[in-house]
Amino acid sequence: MTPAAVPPDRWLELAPLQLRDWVTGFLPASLQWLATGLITIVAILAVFGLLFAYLTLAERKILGRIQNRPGPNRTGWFGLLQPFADGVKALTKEDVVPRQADPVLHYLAPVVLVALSLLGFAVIPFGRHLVAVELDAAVLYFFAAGAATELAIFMAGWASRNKYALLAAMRALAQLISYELPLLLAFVPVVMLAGTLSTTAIVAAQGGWTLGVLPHWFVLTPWGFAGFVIFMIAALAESNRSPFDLPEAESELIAGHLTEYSGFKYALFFMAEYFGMCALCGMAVTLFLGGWQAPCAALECIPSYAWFGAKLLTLLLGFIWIRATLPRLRMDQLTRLAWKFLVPLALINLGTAAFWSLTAGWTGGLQLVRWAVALALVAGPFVLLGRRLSRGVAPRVYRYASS
Amino acid sequence: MSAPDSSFLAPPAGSQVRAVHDEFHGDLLEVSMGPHHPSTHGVFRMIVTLDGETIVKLKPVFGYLHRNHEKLGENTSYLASMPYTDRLDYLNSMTNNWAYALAVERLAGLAVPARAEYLRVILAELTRLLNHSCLAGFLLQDCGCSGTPLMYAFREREKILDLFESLSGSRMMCNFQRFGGCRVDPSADWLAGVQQLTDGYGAFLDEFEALLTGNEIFMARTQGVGRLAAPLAISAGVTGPVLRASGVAHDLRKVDGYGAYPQFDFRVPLGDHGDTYDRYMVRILEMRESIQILRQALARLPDGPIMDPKAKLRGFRPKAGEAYGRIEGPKGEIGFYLISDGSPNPYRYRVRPPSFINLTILEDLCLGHTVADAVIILGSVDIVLGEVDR
Amino acid sequence: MILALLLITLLILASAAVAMVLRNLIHSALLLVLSWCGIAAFYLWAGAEFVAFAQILVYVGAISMVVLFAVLLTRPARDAELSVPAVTVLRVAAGLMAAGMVASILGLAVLTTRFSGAATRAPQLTVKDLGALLAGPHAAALLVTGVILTVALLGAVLIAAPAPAPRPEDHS
Amino acid sequence: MTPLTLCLLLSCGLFSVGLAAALTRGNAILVLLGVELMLNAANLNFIAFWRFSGGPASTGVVFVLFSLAVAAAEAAVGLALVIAVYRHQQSIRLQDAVRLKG
Amino acid sequence: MSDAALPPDSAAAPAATPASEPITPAQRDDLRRQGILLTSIEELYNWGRSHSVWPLNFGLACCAIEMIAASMARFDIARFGSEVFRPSPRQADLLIVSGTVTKKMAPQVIRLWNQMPEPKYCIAMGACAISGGPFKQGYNVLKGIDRFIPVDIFIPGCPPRPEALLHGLVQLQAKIRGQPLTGPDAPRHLRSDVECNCPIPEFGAHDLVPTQNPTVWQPPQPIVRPDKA
Amino acid sequence: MLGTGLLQGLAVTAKNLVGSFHDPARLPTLEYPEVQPQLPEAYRNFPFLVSESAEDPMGTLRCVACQICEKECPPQCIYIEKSKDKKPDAAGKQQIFPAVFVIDTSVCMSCQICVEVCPFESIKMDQVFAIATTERFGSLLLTREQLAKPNSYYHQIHPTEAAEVDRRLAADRQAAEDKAKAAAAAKSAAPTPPAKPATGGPAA
Amino acid sequence: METVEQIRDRLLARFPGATVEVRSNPSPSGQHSLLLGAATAREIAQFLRDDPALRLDQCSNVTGVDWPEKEVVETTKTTVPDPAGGPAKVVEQKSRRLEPGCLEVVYHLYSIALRHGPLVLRLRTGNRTDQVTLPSLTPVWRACEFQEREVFDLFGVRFEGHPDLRRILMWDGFQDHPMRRDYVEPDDYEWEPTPHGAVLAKAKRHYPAPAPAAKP
Amino acid sequence: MTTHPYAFLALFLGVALAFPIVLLGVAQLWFWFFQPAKPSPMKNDVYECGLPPAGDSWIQFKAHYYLYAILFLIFDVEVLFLLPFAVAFTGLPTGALLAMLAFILLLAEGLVWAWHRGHLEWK
Repeated sequence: MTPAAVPPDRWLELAPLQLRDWVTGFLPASLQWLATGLITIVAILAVFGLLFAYLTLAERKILGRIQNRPGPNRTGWFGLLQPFADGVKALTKEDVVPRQADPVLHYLAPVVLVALSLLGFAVIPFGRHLVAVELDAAVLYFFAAGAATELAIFMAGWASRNKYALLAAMRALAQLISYELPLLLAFVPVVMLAGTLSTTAIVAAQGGWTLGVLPHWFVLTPWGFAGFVIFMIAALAESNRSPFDLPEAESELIAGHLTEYSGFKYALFFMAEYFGMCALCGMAVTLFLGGWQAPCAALECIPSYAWFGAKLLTLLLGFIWIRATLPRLRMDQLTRLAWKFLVPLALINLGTAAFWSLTAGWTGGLQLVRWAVALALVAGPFVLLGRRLSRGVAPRVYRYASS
Repeated sequence: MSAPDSSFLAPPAGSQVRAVHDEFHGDLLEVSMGPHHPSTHGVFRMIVTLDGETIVKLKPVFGYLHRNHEKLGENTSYLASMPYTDRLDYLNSMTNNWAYALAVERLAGLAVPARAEYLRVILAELTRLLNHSCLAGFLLQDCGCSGTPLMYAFREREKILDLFESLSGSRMMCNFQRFGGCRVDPSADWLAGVQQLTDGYGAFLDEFEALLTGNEIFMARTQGVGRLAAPLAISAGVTGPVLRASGVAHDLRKVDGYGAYPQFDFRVPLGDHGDTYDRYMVRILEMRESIQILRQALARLPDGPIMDPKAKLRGFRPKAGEAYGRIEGPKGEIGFYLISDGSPNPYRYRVRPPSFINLTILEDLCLGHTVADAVIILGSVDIVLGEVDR
Repeated sequence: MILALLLITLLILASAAVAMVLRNLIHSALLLVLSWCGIAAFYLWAGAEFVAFAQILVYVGAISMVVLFAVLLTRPARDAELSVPAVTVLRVAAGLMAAGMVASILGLAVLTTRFSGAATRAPQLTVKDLGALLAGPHAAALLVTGVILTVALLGAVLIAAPAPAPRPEDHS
Repeated sequence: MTPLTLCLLLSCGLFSVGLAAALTRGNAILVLLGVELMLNAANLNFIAFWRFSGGPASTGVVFVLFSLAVAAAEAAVGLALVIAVYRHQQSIRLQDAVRLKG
Repeated sequence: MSDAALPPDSAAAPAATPASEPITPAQRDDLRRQGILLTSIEELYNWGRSHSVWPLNFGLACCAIEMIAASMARFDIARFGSEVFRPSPRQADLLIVSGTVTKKMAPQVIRLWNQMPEPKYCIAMGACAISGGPFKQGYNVLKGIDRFIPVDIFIPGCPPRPEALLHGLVQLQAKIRGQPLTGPDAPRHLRSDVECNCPIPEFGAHDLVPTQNPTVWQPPQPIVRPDKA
Repeated sequence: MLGTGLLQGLAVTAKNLVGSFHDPARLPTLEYPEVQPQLPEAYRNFPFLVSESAEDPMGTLRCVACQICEKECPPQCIYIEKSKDKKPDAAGKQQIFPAVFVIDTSVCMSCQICVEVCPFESIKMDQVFAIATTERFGSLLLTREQLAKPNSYYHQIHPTEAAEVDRRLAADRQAAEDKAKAAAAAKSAAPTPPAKPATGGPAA
Repeated sequence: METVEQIRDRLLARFPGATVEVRSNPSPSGQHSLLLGAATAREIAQFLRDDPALRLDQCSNVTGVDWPEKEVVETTKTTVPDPAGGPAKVVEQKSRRLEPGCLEVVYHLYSIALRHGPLVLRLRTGNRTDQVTLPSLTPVWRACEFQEREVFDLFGVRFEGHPDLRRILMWDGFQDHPMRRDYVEPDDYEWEPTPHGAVLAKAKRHYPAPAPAAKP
Repeated sequence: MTTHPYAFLALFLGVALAFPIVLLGVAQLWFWFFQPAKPSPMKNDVYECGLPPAGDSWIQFKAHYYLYAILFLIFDVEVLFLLPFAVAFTGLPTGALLAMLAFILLLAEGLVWAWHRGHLEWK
């Protein structure tokens, strides 16, 4: 956390930290730790709160653009105030709790969900010096914090005492536990190669460029790419986004576990979904996309947090794009995809990564062999398992009546 | 369906559910889907009994949009029923109009000039394009696409509606056909507009199919889901694309050869599996055939009057008798059964609603599938509540 | 430090105790999850970072799921099932007495024992060390654990999975 | 009172709570949860001793890890048993489970 | 249609309803007296909820298709921030009664309305929802949803064009912006003395019982139209 | 291979996303309240009554209260009361006029049957659709005064149709005039007919 | 397809004793129908479906028709020879006869296999009050399932052998059969701006003293 | 105040919990001051597609859901053991690697077994 020696031309890089230290400098030393912590947290809350607000707007606008319409554009300039109008509305909207419901759990569910989805931000390095807390087991912490979100969703569904909500709660549990595993398995190769569970160290391990343009991000290796794809699919599922939005499948279960939530509690669920999405994407950036590292040496002058933000936004855009395109999976297909495709692939990917790690010394022609073997190890199982997964599903040829 | 006739004819008995159900599986959950449910396309209701998420019993409930269409038809003149038919299947007012006009023409023995017959074909095929596009959009919406296919379908629908509007004056409720012809003669501009739409529609279909037809998720969701065997489909009176998706070559445009259809060259696509995917694909392929029909109709549209000179607008009193007229609507066989007692109002006015009768087999299709499947099965049957409940 | 420890103690004991007396099994399970979180907090307090997060991952993320599923799957049709019948009042008293006795004996033992070497700084144990330990000296134990886990998986699935066709001998 | 004593007291309190639950509650799931609590109490001790022993031995931590695995296995099998019993008896009360013997 | 195309006697035409003016100067002065804080809260409140009117995903009949069309590319109700069609009444602000309400459906519609949290608005879209429309002489058709629930905006038409629905939405936004936060003119959800619940009629042997809710619906008195003596 | 269909779909949506910024076909949205829709000439919403002059709409209604539309209206949303007295119409003929002419737009289904059956070209379809209102009876029940719109307005919204109607009416009037003239010529001693009111004629 | 008469003859030969009449249709559509007796209707339907020459496998449309009791005024002209030997006098005698009402169910049958149709079947109940039972044809064609329920709901025909005869469009507690000609609508009249006919009568009943006319 | 490394996490958790509660509290303030609560039996009834709720939704569920939980639990623990090993991977002797391989294979065998028995299918 302490700013290292600052080159004078990198003041932008350190500006957030210096601002923070300047503020805390006015406080007595005994309070400085607390103030620093609070400022960090408030900064995270403010940045991601705003990001949440504008992500909802961006989602609505991008969805609109994909669907050939402009989306919200009259609340404020270009509709920029739309999220705040929604916020005001949600804050003042009556809060209805069904009388059959379990009131305590009904209240706690959104609170716990938001709190837990926020916790993950603590270990994500947003920039070269911007990480809230450095832990030795940071990645594990991240997933431990995320592991409990399914409990909150279950609480929401169960406490509502609504049939759709309960069905959704069961779906949510099965879905989240099915995808937690590929999510965990997908980053184990990264840990193997980086040799650490600390996020800052993992980012540092991806530093440097070949020829100044080819970054050493893990996603640019065969095992890293496979891991990244598995991770992103699982992240989509973990954040209940389309095509994995079964717990809140509108055409099937009304609003799923949210059916009985109104007013700001409902907004909190939304917030949690977006926080969770941001956190998972942030972790994906950290683990596979080189974190805050610039893509080529020449672009290092742009502050690291900008790179992080750009990568994060790209992934989020991908989420929105996917949401606008793909239909929803069915529950059995969803679990099948997790257990019969992603988990085996992730396990095999462990082997690929091990091979990659053990052959780190190969050079020259052997380097080509190394790439070929690794690619085969990634593509072979993908093709085989994919064929098995999509068995019986194929485009068809149609005939016409003879007369 | 290899079972003997009597067994598949019988509707699935709900009382057998408990016997099938394993006592260790947990409680059955009875969920009411509808009348307010995003996927029931209106105010339809299904009482679904679930074992886990598997449907063991499904009872449709109708009547939430029962607007006494037939009673009103018996209390008003023949002409006044025409705008009401617009509101039956409110996506396809043109074909409803045509079916009603056809029945009245049969009843009163009116002839329709050739130009009007061609015009009717053009409008019916435009309606088919409109209906099938919207259905595909709604079906994919039910599959969980966040509106995108529906938006694209409605984008094209607006183009067709523009044509309808500039011809008949109204977007949806065209009230265009008259007994013995059509109300307005289209201008050359309008026909050029249809030509333009026809030329551009293939590209839209290509885009739509690129969007989702080959999509693995969509195929996995729909293939093998809700299989309908041909004997059951025939016995249950299922008509239209649903029947053809089960492999029965039955298209009234070919079978009855009404209107100007015998003069056109088109094919009838058939499905081999009778599942949801086939029902979707048969409609997509039918749209491509519709484009062919439109091309031919536009090229050969004859000149001449558009109304039978014998036809009367006011004081229309057909002789006593009865007639049943039917056409191939986008949803299936839409028919009107009229009994005249010589008065200005029909004595009996009956609509044969394809959506309603196609729903007979809904429970058969859904049993053993999950809630998610039931939603898309319902979507693939393609119902419009205005017609189901009338 | 001590204050934090006291807070954690309070959290663990209170939530565990309340969880154990609640009637509603779902509430019990969720409170127990809180208690497990408290234990994780204790591990963190003690400096065992990896174990703390592991505790959360396993207990809060996974065991709680199993428990919740078990509660939901075995949900009695009649809520009255949970009421304590009169016959067992005696048992409850006996159980409480036994637990109290164990608690007092253990407590006495703890209080009277003098421990040597109270370290003020937590020993450093990185994940890397842990990995080396697990793969090295404790490799045999690891393999045994793997066997246990696999057997548990097979056993639990076999026991819990609904039999495709119940055979008559299953009913003994 | 040293922190270690406090930790041990906590552990013994937790153990007693678990024991009391296991002994008094008729509900099989709660009994299992009580046992889980007792296991956790043991783990608390391991960590406490590891923390305050001052020595380099990290056996405590490794042991807790193994204990976690065992607890998971126990929970899986135990609750599976509960479900199996429930299937046959339609009850999760331990008194009813006695009938399994016969 | 531009304003110029309006009839010359459009002063009597419904386009110029008081709702189109957000807040009258008199009201503003009144509010200023109550304090600038209240005024700004009110403005913020009204601004927020008027720009975030989420409709219930609820279609009844023909008008529902035009309602859907209004949310599609050509018309795009999203521009007003209202494309968030919520499937659950708990999260919806606006009930668009889009189509014929039959007697069989009426209790369900009213229940949905009751289950929506305040503040909530109701648009009767199309002839059927306003008065039963062309089907009003039928045995199973409710002659206007305003018999049972309070309706904010009536949009005539059969079905109304999507633009007409957008116009109705704009009218509704204007109406919302004109609602004071306190005082006797405050909307019903801000006043403790007004009951917001609408009783649900029962299915009788021949008709709904009762056939209307007198607290929200009375026939106009005296009768506007000169009748045959 | 697994996933190609998904990628194809993603490509389509991406094309539309990009296309919405430069291709008007991919962004067909009308900014409604600012941009009014281009209504086709045939568009119909609610009926209105054609009056010959804009200055005196009530005096120059073409409607003669024959009540055919009232009878033929499928949803029965028209209510007409005939006047007790007569007054001269555009052609100078003494006609009954509607004392009360009410259309309940909250019932009207815009079917145009009233227009089709009207033998006097006096009821036509209007194109105003933005009439959403907060009160039902006060605003949606259109009286004679609200319904009457001048012929010029008719020309403005349906130019082709209105021109044709005017031509037809003029021809009818001409025929009537010729007939009258012929009758007058036959009766050579007849006095000159009364002067026609100047209000008539198309106001194009 | 064979003509209706041929079918009738074949049916009579196959089912001796069954009631099969041809009802001719004077309208240009020329869709004549067969009136079946209720007793053998189902066997005949089964035969029509399975007969290789007909194979009427699709029951397209099922509907009811209500024929209320009708007062028929018949004028009989009798030539009375004049006893006086003059020209025979034609005496017109008017007799009023009450034609009994009935409920009729009409089935439109088509053959998908052989592509012909329609064959129109009619079944009639004894009267409109208590003898309203007819055999259900649902066991022969599944298509009748919902349509017969609808006929039951709207006309009040009871179908014997129907698997699930409940009201389908109206709610369960509803007691009338609204499509019958003599159905009286519930009086839920409040106020209508543009009343006509029956509504006007209702308006006068509800507002006996209308407001004074505000004539311009 | 010591800067205990985990105190920040506690602080973060506290603020994270307080954040939604404060927001909900603001909403509550609004209801206190301006918008009187108007609960009613109908409004506060469970939503069921516009119908009065029939039957309880707290029912006993299908046992099959449980299998996923068990599978997940076991594999979760496996990942837990994998992590320290993965961290130490680069410096490990071959014997340790083989031990780990055996461990993974053991558990993969469990997966394959469940796959073959059809327990991975959602029913």
